[in-house]
Amino acid sequence: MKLYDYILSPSCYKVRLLAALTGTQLTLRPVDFHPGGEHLSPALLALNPAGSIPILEDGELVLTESSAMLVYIAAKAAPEWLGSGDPAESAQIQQWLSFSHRLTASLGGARLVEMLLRPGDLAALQASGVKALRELEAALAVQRMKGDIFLTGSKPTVADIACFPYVALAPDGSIALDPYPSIRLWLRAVRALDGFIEMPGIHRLHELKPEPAKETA
Amino acid sequence: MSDPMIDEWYPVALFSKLDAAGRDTLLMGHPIHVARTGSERVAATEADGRSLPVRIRYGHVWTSLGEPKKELFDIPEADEPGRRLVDVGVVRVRCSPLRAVENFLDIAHFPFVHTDILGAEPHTEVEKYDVEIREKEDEVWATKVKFFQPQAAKSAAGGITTDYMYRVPAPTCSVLYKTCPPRPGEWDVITLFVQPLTEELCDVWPWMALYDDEADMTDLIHFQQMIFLQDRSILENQIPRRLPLDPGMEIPTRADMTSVAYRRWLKRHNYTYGAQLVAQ
Amino acid sequence: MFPNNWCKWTPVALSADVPAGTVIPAWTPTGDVALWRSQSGQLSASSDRCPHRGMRLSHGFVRGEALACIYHGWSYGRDGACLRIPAHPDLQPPASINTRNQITTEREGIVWVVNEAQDEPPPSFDGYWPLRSMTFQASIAALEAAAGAKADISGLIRCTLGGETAFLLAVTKGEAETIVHVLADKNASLAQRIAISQAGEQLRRDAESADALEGAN
Amino acid sequence: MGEADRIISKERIAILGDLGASTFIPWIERHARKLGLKTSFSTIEAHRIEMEIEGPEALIDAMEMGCLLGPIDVWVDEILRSSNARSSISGLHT
Repeated sequence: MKLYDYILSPSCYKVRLLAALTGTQLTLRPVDFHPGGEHLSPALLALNPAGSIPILEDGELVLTESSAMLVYIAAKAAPEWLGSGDPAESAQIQQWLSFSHRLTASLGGARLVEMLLRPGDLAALQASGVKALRELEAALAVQRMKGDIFLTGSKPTVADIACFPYVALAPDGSIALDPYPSIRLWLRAVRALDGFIEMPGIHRLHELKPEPAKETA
Repeated sequence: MSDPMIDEWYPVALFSKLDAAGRDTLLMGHPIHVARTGSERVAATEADGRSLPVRIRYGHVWTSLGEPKKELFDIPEADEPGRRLVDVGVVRVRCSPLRAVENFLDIAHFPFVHTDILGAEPHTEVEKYDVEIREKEDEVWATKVKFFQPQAAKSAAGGITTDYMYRVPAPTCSVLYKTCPPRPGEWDVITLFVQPLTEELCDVWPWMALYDDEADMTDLIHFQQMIFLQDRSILENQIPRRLPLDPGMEIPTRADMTSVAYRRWLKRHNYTYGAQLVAQ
Repeated sequence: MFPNNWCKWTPVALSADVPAGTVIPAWTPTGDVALWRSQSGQLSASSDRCPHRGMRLSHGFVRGEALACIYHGWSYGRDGACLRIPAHPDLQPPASINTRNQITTEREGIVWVVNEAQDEPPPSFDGYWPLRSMTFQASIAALEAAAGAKADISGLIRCTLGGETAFLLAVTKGEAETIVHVLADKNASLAQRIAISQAGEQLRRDAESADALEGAN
Repeated sequence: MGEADRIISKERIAILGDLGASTFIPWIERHARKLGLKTSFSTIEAHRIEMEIEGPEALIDAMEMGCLLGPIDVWVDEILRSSNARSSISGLHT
């Protein structure tokens, strides 16, 4: 599978992250999104007329929406990431995948304005971002009351991966995560998963490694 | 007393990305407009129409609100044949422009912020190195800096001890020279050009002049963007936002020698835009 | 509301939001703190600023019984004393390099912090179930108006949320910001707790729009 | 060098520069306290301060770093240490 990728794109990172968590091999094709604007080049527009990245190619198949890529990778390599198949759970996963697009538009929009100087109404993007975070926090608080840590249960699914990056990077758009205790624990649970990989802006959980022993002279 | 930083040159645009429509931006709190007026010509103007001096160097457009007493600093390596010049692009950071430079001069954070790339535990020790203020050039230099790195550059395959030299030729610019894995004996040049928007907000324009014939240009850009973006959350969460010129609330150690020299140089020149003068 | 004339302690978080091996940001009237719980379960409230170069310690990590700064890895023990400076691995740092910790204690699932020793412990809310902490962009007056109740002598606002009895521990962070720890009755069922949590969202909307209306007048 | 960080040493330190501000001595004492170092002053003049410092070398280095910058109303030209003839980052005479 070939991923048209940008190191600073949370949407591209979703795909890299799930691939890492499921042991899926990806061939990365870096796209000069910033400053080059290569995603709007004729070659990439031919692949994806929307002019967005990521783009995932697998043989004849071309996918241009990150949620679809997550579903594809999970279905191929690790179906447990699609949940148990219970109808309510499947629907909830779909709901969070849709919700993740609101995170992209709001938190991701604020991040593009604040960090990469793209045009946009920062205050409006931040306000809709806070609204989405509050919704997520409320849902995760209920999950914790039920004894679960992930969005749809005790195990992570593509829903968690779809929502994780833009939430973790909300501070890039000057939206503080301080007021959200349940979001914080959920982010940590995702970061602690076996095989987790980072992207710039998300630091290593150094606590998972023991303190290095003092070298004796 | 007016801040002598007003007479310095600052990067305000990437030349290759600047068109006739140009861009509106801020320089030390003043709105300015920068636009291309010809194939090799650029105009920079203040809001009242006053035109500002312009230089086009190192991939960027430079201007000044004051009257620069010195020409824009020289990077001789930029003209060496065989180097690949890399425009990394701009990243905005909510911090003092001086803090952005200070962080660039720091190696002790590599294992914790650039984990498994520029550093890794247990290789955290900062060995003694030399720092001086070169009087003739009026620049800060740190030399004989060594640090163990798991993946020092895009072209580095495994862990090596990397040699560094740091240079501060202007209050918001730094030039880093580091071991060049494909060409032993040569130095890769990585710069950090910082545009002070306000005292607590800056646009950072990294730029590179590398000996690397192999790597894809986009890979080189992504590598440097990755490194800088790992620093951004640090820079936005240091207290206070401005760079303290009095370390009374801090504890610099020998590993912070370049930081101390940089701050001393700022203090000596009264370069205080973005600085906090009294420790609080 | 807290702190007040008779209680200098501030309720800063719920115990459940700071599990072992984690650090979170918290607010007290005498400054921001990095609230952290060691691997063995001990809580500490360090000043949220590394004495070395000013990085917020709440961005750091907990290893064993120490809190480390994410910037340069300087680590601090439960008494605030510096334990390790990784750039100088052989140096035994002096205890005088210190994060100036506040005093912290837990009672019935609520974490309290105070900056100097008190004769009185913080109040006990035995018989209550701490549900979640929320940040309101609203004044305490707007909160009381939305809740339809004022704080009683113990500092607790008793009100009805989602048809259930709820208790609010309110902390005034600023003129227009209030931190609210929502408690339920200890015997509340899961469904009742979820109802209160969800209704907390409406309470926040009411309080925030009340403040917005006042601002418009 | 790792060894030196563990050894307690006693050094004479001379600070040279424009040191007249009354803020400096209390500043030095405060900074030394923060580093857990013992200091005793033998000379306090407008352009020269001399003191004896006792502690691990890495902390005396840290003391040197702090004092080189110092409070804003003081300018330190250089710091001489008995262990090495002159500080490695001094030498700014303008």
